[in-house]
Amino acid sequence: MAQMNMIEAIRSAMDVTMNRDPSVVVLGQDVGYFGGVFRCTDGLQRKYGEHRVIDAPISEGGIIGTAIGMGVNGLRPVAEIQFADYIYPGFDQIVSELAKLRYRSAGDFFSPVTIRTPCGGGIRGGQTHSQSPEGIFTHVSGIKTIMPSNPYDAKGLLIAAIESDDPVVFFEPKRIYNGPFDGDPDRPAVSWASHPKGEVPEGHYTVPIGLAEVVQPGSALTIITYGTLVHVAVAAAKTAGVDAEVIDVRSLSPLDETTLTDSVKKTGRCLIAHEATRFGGYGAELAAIIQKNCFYHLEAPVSRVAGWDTPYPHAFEWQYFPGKKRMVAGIRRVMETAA
Amino acid sequence: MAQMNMIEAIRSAMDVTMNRDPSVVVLGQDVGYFGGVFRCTDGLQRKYGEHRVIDAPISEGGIIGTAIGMGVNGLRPVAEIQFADYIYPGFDQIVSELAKLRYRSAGDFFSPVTIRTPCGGGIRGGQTHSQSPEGIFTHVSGIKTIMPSNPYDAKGLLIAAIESDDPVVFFEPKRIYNGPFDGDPDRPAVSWASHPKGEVPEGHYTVPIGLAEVVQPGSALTIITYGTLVHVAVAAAKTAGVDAEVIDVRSLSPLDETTLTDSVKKTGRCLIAHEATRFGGYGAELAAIIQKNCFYHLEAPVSRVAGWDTPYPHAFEWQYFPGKKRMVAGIRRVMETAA
Amino acid sequence: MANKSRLHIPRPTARPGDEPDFSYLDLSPAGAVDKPSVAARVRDIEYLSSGLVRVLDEDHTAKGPWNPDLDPEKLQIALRWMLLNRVFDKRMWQIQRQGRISFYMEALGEEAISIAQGMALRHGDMCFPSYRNQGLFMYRGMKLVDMMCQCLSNTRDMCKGRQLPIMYHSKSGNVFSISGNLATQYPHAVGWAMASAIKGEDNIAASWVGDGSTAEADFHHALTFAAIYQAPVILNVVNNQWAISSFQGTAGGDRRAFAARGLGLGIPGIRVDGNDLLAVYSVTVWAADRARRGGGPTLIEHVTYRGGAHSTSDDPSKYRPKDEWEHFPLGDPIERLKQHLINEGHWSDAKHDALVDELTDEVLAAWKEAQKYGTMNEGPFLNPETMFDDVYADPPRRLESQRRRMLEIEQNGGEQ
Amino acid sequence: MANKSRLHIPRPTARPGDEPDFSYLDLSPAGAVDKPSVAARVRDIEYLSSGLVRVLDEDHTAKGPWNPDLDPEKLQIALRWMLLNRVFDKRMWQIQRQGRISFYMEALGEEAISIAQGMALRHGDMCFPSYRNQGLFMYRGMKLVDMMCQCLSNTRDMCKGRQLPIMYHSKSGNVFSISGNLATQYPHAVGWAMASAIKGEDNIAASWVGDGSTAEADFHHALTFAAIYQAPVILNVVNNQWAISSFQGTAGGDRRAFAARGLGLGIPGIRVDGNDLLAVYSVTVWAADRARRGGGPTLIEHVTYRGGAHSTSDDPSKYRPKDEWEHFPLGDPIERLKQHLINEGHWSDAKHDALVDELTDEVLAAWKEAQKYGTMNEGPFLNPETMFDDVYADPPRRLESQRRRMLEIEQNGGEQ
Ligand SMILES: Cc1ncc(C[n+]2csc(CCOP(=O)(O)OP(=O)(O)O)c2C)c(N)n1
Ligand SMILES: Cc1ncc(C[n+]2csc(CCOP(=O)(O)OP(=O)(O)O)c2C)c(N)n1
Ligand SMILES: [Mg+2]
Ligand SMILES: [Mg+2]
Repeated sequence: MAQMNMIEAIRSAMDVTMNRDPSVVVLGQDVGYFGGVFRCTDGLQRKYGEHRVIDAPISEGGIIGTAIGMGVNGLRPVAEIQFADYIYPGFDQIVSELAKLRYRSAGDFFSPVTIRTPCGGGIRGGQTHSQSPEGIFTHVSGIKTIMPSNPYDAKGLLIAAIESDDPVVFFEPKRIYNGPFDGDPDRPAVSWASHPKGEVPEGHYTVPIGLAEVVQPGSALTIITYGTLVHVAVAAAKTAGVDAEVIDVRSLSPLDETTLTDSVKKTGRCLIAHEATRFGGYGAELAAIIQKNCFYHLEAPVSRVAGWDTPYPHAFEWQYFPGKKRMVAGIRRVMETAA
Repeated sequence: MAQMNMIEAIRSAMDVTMNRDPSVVVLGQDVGYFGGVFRCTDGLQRKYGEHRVIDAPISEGGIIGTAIGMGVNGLRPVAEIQFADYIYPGFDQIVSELAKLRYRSAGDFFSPVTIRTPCGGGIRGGQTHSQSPEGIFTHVSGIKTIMPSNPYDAKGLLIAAIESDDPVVFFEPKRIYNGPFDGDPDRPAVSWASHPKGEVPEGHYTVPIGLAEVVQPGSALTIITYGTLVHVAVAAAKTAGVDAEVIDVRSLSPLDETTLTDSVKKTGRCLIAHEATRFGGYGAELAAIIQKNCFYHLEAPVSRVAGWDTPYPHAFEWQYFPGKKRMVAGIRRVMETAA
Repeated sequence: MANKSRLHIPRPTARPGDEPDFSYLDLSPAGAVDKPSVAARVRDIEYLSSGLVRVLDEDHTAKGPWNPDLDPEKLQIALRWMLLNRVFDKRMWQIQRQGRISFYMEALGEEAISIAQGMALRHGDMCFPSYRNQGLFMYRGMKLVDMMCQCLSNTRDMCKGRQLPIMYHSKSGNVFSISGNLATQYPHAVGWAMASAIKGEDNIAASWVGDGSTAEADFHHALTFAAIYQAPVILNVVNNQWAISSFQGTAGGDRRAFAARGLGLGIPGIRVDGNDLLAVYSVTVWAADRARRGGGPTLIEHVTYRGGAHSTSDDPSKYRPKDEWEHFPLGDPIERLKQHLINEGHWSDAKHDALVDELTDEVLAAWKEAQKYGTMNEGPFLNPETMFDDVYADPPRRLESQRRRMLEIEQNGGEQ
Repeated sequence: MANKSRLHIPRPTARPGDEPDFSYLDLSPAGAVDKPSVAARVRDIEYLSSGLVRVLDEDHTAKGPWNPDLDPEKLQIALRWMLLNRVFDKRMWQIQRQGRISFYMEALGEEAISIAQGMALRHGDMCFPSYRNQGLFMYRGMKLVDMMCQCLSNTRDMCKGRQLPIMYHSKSGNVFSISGNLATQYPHAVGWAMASAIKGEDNIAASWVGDGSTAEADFHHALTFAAIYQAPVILNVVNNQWAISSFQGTAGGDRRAFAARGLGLGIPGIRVDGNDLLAVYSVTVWAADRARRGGGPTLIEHVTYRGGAHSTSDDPSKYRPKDEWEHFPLGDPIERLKQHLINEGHWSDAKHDALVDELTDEVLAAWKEAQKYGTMNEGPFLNPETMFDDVYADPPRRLESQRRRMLEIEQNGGEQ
């Protein structure tokens, strides 16, 4: 086992898969010689060469479009989109082609592309470096959508994604690249070193796609969340003094309904939290599923804490980000609702 | 008043606004000389000239991108995207630019673009002529999303959209262009002539954006839906013999929560229906809102009838489409749940 | 708006009722365009993008440096494939008109492109076609009955009923799955070619889009990546003068030939008479050779004409002269190859007619067989359960429960 | 993978530790490129895309047909603006380093472009800038203090705190809102220009992207629409040799000049010495004139060099030689104009130094003032409530309740 932050874990996932399988290639803007603006691919080009770690032009559509073609020709492309906010020029290739190729060709053709992209706010990135667009991908049949919350999962899930024959959009919450974040920006930054999930095996392992994880057991309330907010939820539950069961969804699609449902049936209360805009977000699906599956167990309506329905404003990042205060308020609301 | 089908009503909306306001321009593929593949712009170029009804190249991104620039220069562009399935190449311009321009410039710049696009299945169009992608637009702050279900609303809402300073994505359920459809493909086609909403004023009027409509009052159950399924819902309720209140959402965003909430508080049961893929769809948001607002009134979990989580298969259109059978089954499920 | 608009509006030379007018087409006589070495520098062969490579002259004689000197048997085979394409299309069109398939698109007048390029490429080369490349599927070994079964969405449909008619694919024939979304296949071809180069293989890729589709983003993406990585790929633009109701000027074709679109990226372009099988064959061999030797991509513009309606949903008499095709200066590719072979003494009208009859029978026989696997109204039917397959290699559980729910509803209205 | 890869990988001529090597740049001597009439046919002026229009020669003498013969006062003013741009950038960079703003981007070495083009355009012409066009905002009348307030997201920020630093806009100055998404402004400029033409007005539009951004779809969309409708627009590609860590060859720039990218669509391209204010001014006047007379779009490639880091988040020593800029053959635009003016007897080192001091004071004074409107840590602060404004002209109710909820939480943790 080694100590890794999320960047190192993600890099290690690519390293391990590239080492085992010569068909794995990496492409994206600045990923090669430079090693990526977040350093996730640092050293990979030196190790595997310019033909497997490819500096691509600034063309998200072209990166995804050509990656699909490479995948059809037997490679396993891992494409980096520099920021999730910049994935939209590649959206058509993802939705119309990558997601539907296997289906429309009845399984004769497919392309096992993995798209990695940093998402989320909390780094003073303003509205074009802070978005969490996972909700528009989870609605698309044919792709899988993942967002890890720690180095161990990041590496295990990314290896699983690269090895999967299904296309995967892999969101990396950049706020926690270097350490967990409890949602309070005034507290000093923490590193992964002190976190159990910062212990990461050096070699090959996978975290299976499609399983949620109970991060912390509890009996009073279930908080369903993912990405950065997992850490905020744990901290907020503590602050609120509520015995919350915190679940990290991890695999947004396919979704582990069982783990979620079992928990809420047990606790009878449910708070859903994500950083993305609330209206029409992924949390809506979670709420819709929980209220349906746990109708007779719910003592309060399923509640959501999410980004406001505005773009992510630079100056009001901490008013926008669903931090500890808002999470605590959300917990209290759910707890105070009379059963 | 005149008899109009939905195509005529939509055309009339453009005609009326172009006539009143010289800044209204129309652009899109085949919209000019030919009058549009669905004839929605037929005759407009002859009437308003090639400079206001513009044949555009096959470039959805270019159509929307240039329309934004035109809007910034004082025009009111109405862009047609030939099929909603082909809107994705323009997605970046919609999400990153059209939706955010007013916000990021603190109101100094905006572009009042309306994007019209035919959506939905039931016309044997296969997976690339049948999609209902409204759910990925409703999640985007800064745009409004509309889907009318009849000629009267189509015209009134389209005029409101064109006159609105906010960008609007206007989905036209093509299956009901020529007549309402109760979801049973084996029954002969019906025209709008016999439908009260086929009566449409010739001149200017608006249907305000942001208001749902109670299509049919009822006490046993609320069916919340929009587009083609409004007609299916009415027919299914009759077949099921259930006194359902049917609500046509019409304006998906902004959403008229009040009308929806009031109804479900009254009936105590709620079925949500849309043609789009279920997982992460717009129905999830409706379900999340209803369970929250009506928690103490619900006698059964909020249920959804929707397209399956697959692409829209050509051969199994009628197994995919949430038709009368499926709607009836959905109604029964909600009604049979013990209170 | 007080002032007069200054916007330039491109307009076709003729609308319904007008005399057809193709004076806008720059034509070179057969044999007039030089043939450079495949090792030529890009800047030295720009002339290929403005001239028009032609081999067959007005009198159907093959001439000039691009004459591939194919032997008569090969040409007879080529003629056969083109004819098969046409006979097949004609039959399928009628079948659609009879309501027995939901949709169809024909390649009328453009048959030479698929067949000549099919002949010029190697089997290991991968094709990323548009919806007017049915000839390529035929040439690469797809059985007519399989194509028909696809159009019928029946039990033998290679797409398992998921795609509109004509959206074929052929894994064994190395022809990619046709997409309804225009131009999306272009970057796939480039990516495929890049992978071929990465693997050190010498297979190349080829893709086709229409004149109208060049305006899409993916056209730019493909050219950009192809140029940067010198991908071994042939990028074809089939300029059939129309994109549904929009003439080629609506995609900027009246400003400069589509063949020139890659010049700014250093991609050589060749403008070829798309109705001249010999010329298309020849330029394709040249471009393939160049790509295989590491010379990078070539853009080929095929000047041709969409002889029929855009699709069975279209009515071109609404937007272009009815007799435009008859006036198209590059004629009919089948007629031209036929006359060439007759002139050379290798073919006759009688043989031709007999061949048409033979192919008509072949198509009819295929249609009879195809129907055995199911029609739109008569079984055997594909099992609707299969609609939940192949969404994923490893499907989420919710698809399984949706499958069950679908069956419940189909079987008993969901009452259980 | 047994075989050796055959993929072509573009590589810069020098990496850290290497000798800088600009031998790849095709340079023409000053005065060498002919100046055509604005009415010239596109095909006759292709040479403009491969040559390099230069006015100032090695000795800082203005020469040749493109010499705009600007009077010395104008040039002094130009020099002042360029210097202001540079002094401002330097100060703001320091301010970011001190942690007093969150981010910054400088235009070091590229100042001539914004200033020369600002001078060449009319006020009614609309500019759609990239993030390195701060000089354009200055030239078009934006106060330094306003630019600083934007960078501070303070109470006077024109963006009300919503954008990253440097994402300015100026309604009154006719400069569009800068987007973080690369190249998206390009089709906006074309659409704006189309609207100007539709309205029969003679205002034109101009837009700027970097070399790297030409690979984006919107570059293609803009060129295609501009060509088809002959939009009165100037499309600028600022080729500063780098796109973060990627050299211009990663966007295909080593295959052919960016100026040539529109040729295939019939859009003339001009390659200009971007560090020569006179040359940039001159080609811009030419292109603007051409557009205004209905001649359609022009693509201008400015050959320049990104003198500094990509942004405050970047460290270029990781990917290029530290001293590359010093070896750039086109020098420093400010230095060159300064020497020209000195040579002509209209300027002196002393005046220059005095001007730098004066501008430094001006910038300092502005910074003092700006901070009065709030800093990152000290008030006055923008009211967070305003974050819910301007999402819509006519906002949905849910935004109102979210605003209230936000206030509740800010005020009392949401306990009420
Ligand atoms: C992305 C996208 N936009 C629009 C369409 C609708 N459409 C189908 S075919 C067609 C015309 C294509 O013209 P062209 O590229 O010239 O090909 P041709 O039909 O002439 O072979 C259009 C607009 C589509 N299928 N995909
Ligand atoms: C759509 C999009 N993709 C990626 C980025 C990240 N990014 C910001 S600047 C930049 C480099 C741009 O280079 P260039 O266009 O040459 O402009 P320059 O910075 O040299 O002025 C990149 C990749 C972005 N902002 N937008
Ligand atoms: Mg065409
Ligand atoms: Mg650059």
